[in-house]
Amino acid sequence: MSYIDRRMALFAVGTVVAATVVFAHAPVSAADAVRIGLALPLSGAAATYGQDLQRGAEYAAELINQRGGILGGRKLELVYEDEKGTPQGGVAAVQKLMSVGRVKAITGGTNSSVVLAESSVTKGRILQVNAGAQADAITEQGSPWLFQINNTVSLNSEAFNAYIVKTLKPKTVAYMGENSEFNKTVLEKLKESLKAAGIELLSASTYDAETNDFTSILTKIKASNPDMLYVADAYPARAAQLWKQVRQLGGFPTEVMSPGVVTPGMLKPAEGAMNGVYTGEIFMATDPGSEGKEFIENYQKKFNNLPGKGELVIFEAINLIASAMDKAGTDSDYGKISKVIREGAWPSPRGSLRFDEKGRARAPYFYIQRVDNGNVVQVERMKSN
Amino acid sequence: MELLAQTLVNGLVLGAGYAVIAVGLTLIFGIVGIANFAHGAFFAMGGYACYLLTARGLNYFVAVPLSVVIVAIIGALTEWIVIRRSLYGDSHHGSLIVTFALGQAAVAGLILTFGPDPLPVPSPVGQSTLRFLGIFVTSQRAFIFVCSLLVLGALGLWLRLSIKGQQVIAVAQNARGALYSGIDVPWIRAIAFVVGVAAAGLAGALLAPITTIYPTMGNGALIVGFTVVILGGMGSIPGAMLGALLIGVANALFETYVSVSWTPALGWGLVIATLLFRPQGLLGQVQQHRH
Amino acid sequence: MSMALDETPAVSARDITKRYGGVTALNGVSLDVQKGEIFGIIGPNGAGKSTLFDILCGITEPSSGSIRIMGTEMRGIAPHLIARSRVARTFQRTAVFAESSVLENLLFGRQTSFRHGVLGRIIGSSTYAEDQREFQNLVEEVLALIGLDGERNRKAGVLAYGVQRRLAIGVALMSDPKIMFLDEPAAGMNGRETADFIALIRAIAPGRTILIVEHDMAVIRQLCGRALVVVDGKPVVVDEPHLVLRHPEVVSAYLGADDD
Amino acid sequence: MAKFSSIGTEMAIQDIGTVVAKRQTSAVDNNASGRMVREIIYVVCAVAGIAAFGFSFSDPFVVTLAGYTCAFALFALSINVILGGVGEVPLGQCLFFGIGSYGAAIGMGKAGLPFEVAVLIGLVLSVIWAAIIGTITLRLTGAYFSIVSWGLTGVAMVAANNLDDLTGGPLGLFGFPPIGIGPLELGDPQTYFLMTATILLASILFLVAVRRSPFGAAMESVRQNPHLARSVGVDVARIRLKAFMLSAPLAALAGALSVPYTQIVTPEVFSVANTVDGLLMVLLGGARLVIGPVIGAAMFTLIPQVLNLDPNVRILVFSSIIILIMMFAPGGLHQLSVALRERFGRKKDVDGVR
Repeated sequence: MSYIDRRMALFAVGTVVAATVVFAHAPVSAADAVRIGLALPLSGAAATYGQDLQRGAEYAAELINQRGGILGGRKLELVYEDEKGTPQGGVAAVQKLMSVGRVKAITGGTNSSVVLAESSVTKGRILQVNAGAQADAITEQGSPWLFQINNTVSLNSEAFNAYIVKTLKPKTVAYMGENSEFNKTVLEKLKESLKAAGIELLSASTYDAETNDFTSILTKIKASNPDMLYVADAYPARAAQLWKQVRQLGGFPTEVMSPGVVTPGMLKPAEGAMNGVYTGEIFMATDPGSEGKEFIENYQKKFNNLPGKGELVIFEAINLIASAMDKAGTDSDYGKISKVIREGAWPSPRGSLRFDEKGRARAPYFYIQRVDNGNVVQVERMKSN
Repeated sequence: MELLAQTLVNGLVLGAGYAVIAVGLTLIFGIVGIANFAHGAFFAMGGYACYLLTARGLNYFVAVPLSVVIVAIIGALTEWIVIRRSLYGDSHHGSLIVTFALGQAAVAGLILTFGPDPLPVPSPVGQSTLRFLGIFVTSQRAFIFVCSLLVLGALGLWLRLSIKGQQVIAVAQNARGALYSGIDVPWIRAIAFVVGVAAAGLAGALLAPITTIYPTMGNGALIVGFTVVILGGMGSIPGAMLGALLIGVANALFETYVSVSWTPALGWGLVIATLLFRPQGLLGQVQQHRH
Repeated sequence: MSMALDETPAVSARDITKRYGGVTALNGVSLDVQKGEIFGIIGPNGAGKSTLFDILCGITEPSSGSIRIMGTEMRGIAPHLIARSRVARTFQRTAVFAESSVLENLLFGRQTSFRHGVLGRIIGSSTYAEDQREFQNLVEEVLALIGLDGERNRKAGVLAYGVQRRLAIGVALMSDPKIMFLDEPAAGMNGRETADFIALIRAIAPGRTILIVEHDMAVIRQLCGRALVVVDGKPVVVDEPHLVLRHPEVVSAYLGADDD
Repeated sequence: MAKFSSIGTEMAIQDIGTVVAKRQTSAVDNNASGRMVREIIYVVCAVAGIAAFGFSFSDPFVVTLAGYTCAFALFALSINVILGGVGEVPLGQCLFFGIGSYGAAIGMGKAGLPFEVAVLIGLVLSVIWAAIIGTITLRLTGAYFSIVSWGLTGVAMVAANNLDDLTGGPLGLFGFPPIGIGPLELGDPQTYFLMTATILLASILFLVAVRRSPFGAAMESVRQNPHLARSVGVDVARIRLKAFMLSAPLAALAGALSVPYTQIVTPEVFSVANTVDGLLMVLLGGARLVIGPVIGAAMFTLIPQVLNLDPNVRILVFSSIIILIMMFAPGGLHQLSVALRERFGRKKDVDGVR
């Protein structure tokens, strides 16, 4: 091999060695601490979500450790790994957390594809609590040590659609939404509920992520003039754009947005175009129930702004892991921990959470909201089941 | 009937926007002889320049021309520092890789500076719409349509009437011949490149209020640009305009009457058809494999 | 052009015309080159000599006119097929495969007559061995001819310009061509190199027909039996070089063209 | 005979990037045999290295990552068949990567075929598509080929998003039965690494053989100078097409081998980001060497892991490096070394002449 090539080969080998060395000697502080691994998108497109979750997790761990930790005084230690918002990243992150980070449980999760990839690694090997990702598929196969904090898409849709057919009572509906992993479920659920209530779905238009001009779609929908427009899009700026274009066309009698996606980041760029739009959510920081008050106040004191849903669900995830381990009296007998989780009822800022056999928690309350000059206001607080 | 008319209007307005992007692309291909994969990045820069200026409280109508100037300057620097070296280097595909890498780097840079999330660009004519005989066009789109026509017209006149324009055409037709007849070909190429990317920047600034701006906004523009350019004929400016209108209308019709989700595939369907039955494009000359 | 009617000419073109858009690069050029002849094509820069060459060996399609090589019509036949019918061509620029060694260049010149494939190469089949043997003999012969025996492992790109020119001829020779098109083969050679080159052409001439586009009149005078003059894409005169060069139009054309 | 074989080796050695310009022909014979020996030694070392790494490291994270790197290096190799082989830029190569992934996923998940059969189907499909796309685009200028193949990956992504029944839609395909080839269980990190690494090594050796064959010579001549190649009888368009059809199954294989690692196949496999990564690997390692892309892949995967780079920083840095390389050393880092050696060599000649 020529001089330079040999150098490059050596360099490559060198990096391998360096890498392994780095991984092998990962710092182990507080040997007795219970290490919990968080695979979060700390870089890439979803980095902002990752930072929200990190804040929420830190807060939860801090409170628990103030209370003296778990399992007789053992502190919680959070270990972060960047999952970069891609399945490959997720797999690498989880494996690194398990083998190098030597964590006792895995949590995190914002993107369903990523969590699905991760769950294939954790399945049968470690406890995983998916805080944010919503796809039903994640818990569909029902892996025994996998739990879900946030409502799945279908749970959200069922709650919200009930309100549509019982209260809003449109005669005809037109649907439009991004062709995304969970909008498919949203659309299926919508079809079911409307069919059951004898409401006609005039058209369902899905567009891909690159779309930002909705004139043609809206022109078409406008021509069929429905009582209600149902929009499903989780992407703040694009949704804002979409609603502006709806306004420019004069709008529709009733307008709703798929539940769980309306955020300040969407309302601000919409510049008032979303006023009057109905939506639903599992939690309302501006109007929490009695259970949430304390959490909200303390959180506001500490960070002087309201917690988002991301902060909330990861907060609940960390608490669930900690108190379940504490109650089960073990940090590694996952069969036992999982059994405890399934049997117990777990207090949270949203009220007490219960997990079904698939490991899903159903939000204790579901909030119907309407956008009113740039902010969401509560229309109704529905108790689940 | 009204739906059809409305759809056609939407398509034409859409196409006018595409035309500005595609003309820049085809100009660069025809004169400089490279497929500029960084075109989308310059489109995005136009958008972001406009955002920064309007965020400083500048009026949108002032911000647009300024954004174009900014993009033109960036383009000039790029040409001077990178393009001519990589283009006149001995590797024929160098320019392609370099522009591609430039585009990737620029997008990554935008993400790192402005974050991945889209940002709104307010337009003074924001919400208002114009209506005539039941057909409506939002004021911003009307503005885009007019601007495109003006710019393309001006470009056409420049090429026809000015001396530089004539030289550009000469280089496009036969670079060596132009060189023999004493035209400063590298200089002409530089001009063509700058004009081309400036056009992309203009398109970005014009569309920003409609689409909001985000780092990868250029990808869509680049894809549309290439489909239009191949359809119209690489290097042919009239071809680019024709292709833009065709694809604009085709997309609108397809979205309204067939399927929204498959629309992105439509352009490439047209391209494949073109390459099969008329490889030189609608108004282009035959391209032989030369290096 | 009415010599040797009994024989079909090696190369014969009938009023070739080529237009690019508005520009007419070639206008009604005809020529007949007899087997075994060394035929020159001269004219000032941009007169269309190279275009004519490209058309004669099929790289460019003429707007009108016909080309026959060894009596068969060549229009519409792919250039690589023409090349395989033992017609070779060298280029003005990019004369050799600069990144490869002299031997590799000659190998590239021979490649299309190899019969072994990837598998044959891996298992070292008998056809592979044959191909090797043939190539081996030919390569030594050619190396001797072009006088690059000692340079066989040098990279072509680093060779002196004149040497590259000789290598280019060597690459062409590897397919043992019957007809050779040499596009300004002596361009940029110094006196000594030019002399060597002329000797080389004389050495390979027997049994071949050679067409040369050349600026250097000395080369044309010493090598060619006849020469065609092209000015502004139009044929001016075909005759023996020394006569051609006295032709008034040629003189004026050259005086006009030499200041570029 | 002996002399000739030296030519074969001469080319081969250049493939492996170790052309040492010889000065006298007398040196040829022993050099040749010497090189043969050295090459065999390289292969033996490679095998030993793979085995050593595969068996000594048990840490699943490191080992699977290494395995995935091998799979992706295979993808880089396929890109280099086009880029370093015939000098075109395959911006749409992730199309075949995706076809391989989806082929494996659909074959296993939907059709319940064994992994190897599913992979095989994927490879065949990739070749067919390469034939179609190549025939349409490769007779035109390089730009057309790059643009259209790139554009078609977008179409593939739309298709993957919308053909739910086949592709599982936006969420993709997941929840596969345990993936294995015969008795070998690819779920096990070490097996996975040994499998991918072996396939990678085999592919490298195959590509070396290809480069030494007449087809390899044809590709090289087309890359260096299509005009001249045509004038010596090479059917340029056909060679380009064949190279493209050779590269496609390699990419598909890489895609299929990445499935046991990612455990999910989403429309994102068609994202241009994949192609970009592959291209950067090739250009970093040097397009002129067969092993260049592998070196590139190692650097490209491990450096970010060690430094924990933000993907955007990574793209920014590596793209800039590429631009510099293309501006000053289009042949990649390898070209620099060659350039150095030549400068050194040329001096010698001058002295020799005087």
